[in-house]
Amino acid sequence: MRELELYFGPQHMGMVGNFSITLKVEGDRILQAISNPGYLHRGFEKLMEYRTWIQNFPIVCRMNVVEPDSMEMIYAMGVEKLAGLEVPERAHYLRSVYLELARVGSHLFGLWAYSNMLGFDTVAQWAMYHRDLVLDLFEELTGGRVYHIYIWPGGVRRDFPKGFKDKIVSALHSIGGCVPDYNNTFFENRLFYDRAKGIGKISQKEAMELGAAGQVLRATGMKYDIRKIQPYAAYDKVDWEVPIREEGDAYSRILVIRDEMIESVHMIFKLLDVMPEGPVYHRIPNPFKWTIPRGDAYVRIESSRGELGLYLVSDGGDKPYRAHFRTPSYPHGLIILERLLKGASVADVGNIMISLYVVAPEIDR
Amino acid sequence: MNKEFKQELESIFRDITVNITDDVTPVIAAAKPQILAILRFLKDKGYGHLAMISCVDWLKEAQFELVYLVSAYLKGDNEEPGQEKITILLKTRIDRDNAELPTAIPVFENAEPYEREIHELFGIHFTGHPRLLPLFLEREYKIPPFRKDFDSREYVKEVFDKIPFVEDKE
Amino acid sequence: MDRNQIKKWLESPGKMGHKYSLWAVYFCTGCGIIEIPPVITSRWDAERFGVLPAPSPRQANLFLITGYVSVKTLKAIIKTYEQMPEPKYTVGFGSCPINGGMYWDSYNTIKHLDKYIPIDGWIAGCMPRPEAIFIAVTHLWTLIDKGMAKGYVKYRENYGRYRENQEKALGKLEWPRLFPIKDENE
Amino acid sequence: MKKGNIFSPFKAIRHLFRKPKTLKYPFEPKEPARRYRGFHLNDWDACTGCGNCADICPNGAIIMVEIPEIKPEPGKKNQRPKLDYGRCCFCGLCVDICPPGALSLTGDYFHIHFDTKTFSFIPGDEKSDPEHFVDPQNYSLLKASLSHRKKNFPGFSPDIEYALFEPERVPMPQVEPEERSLSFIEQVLGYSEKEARAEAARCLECKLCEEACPAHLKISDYIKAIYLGEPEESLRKIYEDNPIPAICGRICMKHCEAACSLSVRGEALSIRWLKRFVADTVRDYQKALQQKPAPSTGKKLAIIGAGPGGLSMAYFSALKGHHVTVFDSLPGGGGMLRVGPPLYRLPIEAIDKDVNYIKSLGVEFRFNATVGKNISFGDILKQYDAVYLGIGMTMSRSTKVRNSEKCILALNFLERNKIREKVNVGKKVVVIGGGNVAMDVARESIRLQHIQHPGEEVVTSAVSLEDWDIMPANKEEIEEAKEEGIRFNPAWGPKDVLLDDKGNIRGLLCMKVKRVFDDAGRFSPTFYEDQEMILEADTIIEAIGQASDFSFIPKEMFDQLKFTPRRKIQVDEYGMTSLPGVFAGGDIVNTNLDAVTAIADAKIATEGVDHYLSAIPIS
Repeated sequence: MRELELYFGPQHMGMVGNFSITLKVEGDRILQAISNPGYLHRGFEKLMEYRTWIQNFPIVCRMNVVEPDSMEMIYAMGVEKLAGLEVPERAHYLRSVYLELARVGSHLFGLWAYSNMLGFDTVAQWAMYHRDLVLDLFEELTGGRVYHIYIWPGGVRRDFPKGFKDKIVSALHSIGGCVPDYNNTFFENRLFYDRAKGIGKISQKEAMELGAAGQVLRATGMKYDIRKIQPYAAYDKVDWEVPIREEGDAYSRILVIRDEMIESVHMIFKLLDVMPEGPVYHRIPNPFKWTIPRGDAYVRIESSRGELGLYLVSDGGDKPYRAHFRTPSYPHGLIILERLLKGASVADVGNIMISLYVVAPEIDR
Repeated sequence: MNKEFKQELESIFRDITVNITDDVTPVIAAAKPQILAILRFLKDKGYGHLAMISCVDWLKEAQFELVYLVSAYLKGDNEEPGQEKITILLKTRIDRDNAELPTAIPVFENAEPYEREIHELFGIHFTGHPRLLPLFLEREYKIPPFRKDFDSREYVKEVFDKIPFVEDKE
Repeated sequence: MDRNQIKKWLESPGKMGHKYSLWAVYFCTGCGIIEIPPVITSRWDAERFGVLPAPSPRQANLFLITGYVSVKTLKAIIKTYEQMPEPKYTVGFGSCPINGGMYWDSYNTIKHLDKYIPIDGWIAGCMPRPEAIFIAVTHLWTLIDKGMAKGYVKYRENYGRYRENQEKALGKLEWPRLFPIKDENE
Repeated sequence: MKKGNIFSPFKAIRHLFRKPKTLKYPFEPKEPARRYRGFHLNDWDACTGCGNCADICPNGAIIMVEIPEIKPEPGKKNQRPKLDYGRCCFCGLCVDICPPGALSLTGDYFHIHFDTKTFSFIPGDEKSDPEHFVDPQNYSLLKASLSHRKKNFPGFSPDIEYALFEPERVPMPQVEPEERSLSFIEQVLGYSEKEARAEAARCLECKLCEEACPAHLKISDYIKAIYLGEPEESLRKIYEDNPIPAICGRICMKHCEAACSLSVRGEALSIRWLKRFVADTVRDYQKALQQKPAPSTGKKLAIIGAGPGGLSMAYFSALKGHHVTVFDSLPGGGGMLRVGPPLYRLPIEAIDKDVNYIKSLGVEFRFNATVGKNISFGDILKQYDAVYLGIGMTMSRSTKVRNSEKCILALNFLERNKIREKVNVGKKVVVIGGGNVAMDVARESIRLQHIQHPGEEVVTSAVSLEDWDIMPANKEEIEEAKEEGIRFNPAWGPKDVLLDDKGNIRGLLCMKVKRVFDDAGRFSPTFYEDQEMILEADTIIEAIGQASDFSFIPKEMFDQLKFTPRRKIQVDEYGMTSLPGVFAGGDIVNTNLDAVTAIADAKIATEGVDHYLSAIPIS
């Protein structure tokens, strides 16, 4: 059979995000897949070198549109570590609740993408509706639907508005109440099971070798979660479990996502119960004069897609000298995707890509 | 990261400095030829996760600083508990002119896209890398854009701002 | 349906037809795309406005440029735009395509999208909310009614200059010209 | 997980019978959240035009445009922000940095247009831009745009708790009132380096203060130098415009702090104390400043009066290379500042520090030389190429009520206390006047009482025509006087000084004041004749104002000297009076009557003198 070169994306019904894969195919079988990122490259880290420490807050969150919140968090953590800023106790809890809400929203978006891709339209509609409920919460809390700019060095930007706790609880209850429906129509649906089981299988050893993290690694049976390993915010203040699966295929990855979402909802309830009162913000120095001592720092958190790291360098000036993000989609989208696509069928490209939870802007930056 | 590990490192490799300022991010500074050996050593010691490779352009010193961030995965029988909390920063400095470095792919396979990115954005050549092709960029830049002497604002003025609007002919 | 509407249907059925069935190209050009799924799903339901995503640009007449446009994406956008059949309408989302937005000093994003392809309407915001997208659709209807959404005509007539701008930003384009270039001095 | 039943998805069918979740937009509009970050709103009355929003914007979306309709005033520029929604990212940094809290974001977010030019606009509010804001009942979503916005539609609004600037100043260490009223030690201790840097860090560099300062000091530059830990550099910046920082750092009337944009919602930056910090920290001015006068021009300038104006004139002219001689009747420099401000506010050492530096530039000082007595004005005019009059106001006015000659005049009182032996005061002192000088007098008096009558009950009361709201003294000054135990009797006017049989003062008869100013705003007090009060007193001090002493000028020259309607010497734009070669500045020219305005006058006159001297041949 003749070997063909197939351009998959960026304008393609099976592609989520502005990403492209060049496939060398023979019939339906993929001989080689080459990730072709860069459609969303804005040179973020270069732009950050032109902006002062505080001016970078509105811009870092733009790096990942699906879950901007973890980007805010990691930059705030990096700045706090370099500058030695203190964060009030309550702000830690607010940050955790906020990040977990973001995780729920992000996973629901992933669920929309996955179910939409595989043709489970009902689930896609639900997931997007439920994500909108989370976005309404964000709008109430931060004033922005998508880009929130809420986490600030030294705390958070505003406290909870009045009655916000009840709104979180009722929104999460209406999402949680739909979990049996999700299970029936999607996760435990035979059609979906057959479609996803055994697809894009990766062993734990290979995943480790290729630098995987997040769901990709947890679906192979390793409880690797930065929130547990190196707790930040208020993740060590409540009990919670790291959900894992053993099989390492697309199906187990999506189940890990589902279990994480449920775990996040429980965690938010627990955090809301034990949240202390008090100030939420320690004022940062005057933004026009704020300089951070020379030095470098590496911080990492668990975003909804895996390990998110930031290597931040200051030369003692009022702007970062260099910032470099280790985004979770980077190894997933550029190495593991290429590996898993090799030998797969063309019909499974989107399936595998979304199960790896590849978010294109995060790779390109 | 404890003292014994530091001593072990310093006994095996000459001319390296190990700086333990905080518990979680020890810094190892080493010369270029030793990098691969140290990476291999660290991998054998359980630091099997190359989180990323970063590059800093120190224009005043006319050097690039390559930073390999290596951490550990969880293990069933953890030899050294708490190892997974540590991210080692392995740093090396190379000259800015004709910057060249051996590739780390033989040790860590996932070094590939990171090195490709650094090649594209900083113009550092990695010897032995199988595909140093463009990753992100479409246009060609005389100076790789992430170098400090590339002025993005100036570039925008030079290139994009000079393109005229298309107005309807009257 | 009021009398005015009937009259319009009788006078120009083609215009009314494509006005109320806008098929959007399925292309995630920038971060504004994150508000498209809510718009096309149950909560906001863009189908009430006759807007649905089309799988291929060949069957679409609405191009939503959702946010910033990097140089590499611009190439894809031009390719996609030129594939769309006429009449076709473009809507720019948010600050970035208008004047660069956040990325005004980035070396790899396009600052004024209307230098490269014609845009019929712009939506303010970063990013625009779903509501704003609906209002934009109603504004587009008005523009189509009044015959003001003529971006595709402008593109055809000024193709030479558009192509020139495109090549300034992207280098030599490898695909052939869409229209024969008229002599500018005529 | 097991393979599910093939029929289990059909359980979702029950959702068919539920109420649809779709929002019927736009027929049922959904309100944005209370904190929504929509379009900008700017309260033009509150906006100071400081431009901090433009500075903080990461995208360059805000530029400041000049609005010709607005008149600039101290603390307010005639600039307003212009937004570009082709750049804005709606992050709200501009809202959080806005010092007066004028900028906010509203719930509006619709602007759809085919023309990109409409995306940049100057935000106003309902008051300044009424035609673009409509009532909620007339508001239509389909028309909504930047020119069709809903009234009273709050969104993300400023909150001082979360503001990006620090609204509170670093507290200045001071001697407690109980302690300081017992002696003449300096009340304000001055910032330590750490405190000064923390205070300097509050500056937003909007430069409103520089426009408000009569001498236009480069305030934000020298404060930035303090923040960076470079007091020498800071001193160099100060000396560009002000050669008496140790003096001004203590007694300046701080027009700058009144204009400070931080003062709208918080406390103004302590610009004066920071200047004092620099002057006190730098021990050796000569080493720090490294100034060398220009080559000698051979021209000679005489300056009469070594007050702030005269000192500045001497400094600036000496730098230009002129030979400068300063005449003053006092034994040291400083003029009225040497005798006026009490020791607890302005110690003699601080004055001498500034004067000595000016002396080191080659300026000749002739102290104890009263023009008109020791040397005649005519001689000076003959010997020198130009003369600068910086004589200030050296005579205290008297109330001229009956027996007022028994009272002490304020300036005599202050002068004796400061540079000669202290005045003996009684146990009951009454000070007449409500200005800053009266405050100084009262506060000195209570200190003297505590020193001279230890352990006994002493009273110092102040009587002023003006009520609390129009009292001319600084609020701060009044507060501190109250803390030290001064008893105020506002809105009372003196009628009579009562004497006992031996001719000693027994008390002060006062009348209640009806109003101080007439309808035209002129000073013309009227009284309720029937309301009287007697304040017991053994000492009465009059502090109701000062006048200038021109008696040294020969009559025929004085007649040629032109005055303004407000009895000030008339000068041209170079500071020259109607007498050729005679320049003037300070209290005899301006109506501000303070040191920094005298410096500003001197700066103008320096140019004038330089211009004038370069035109005449070397004698």
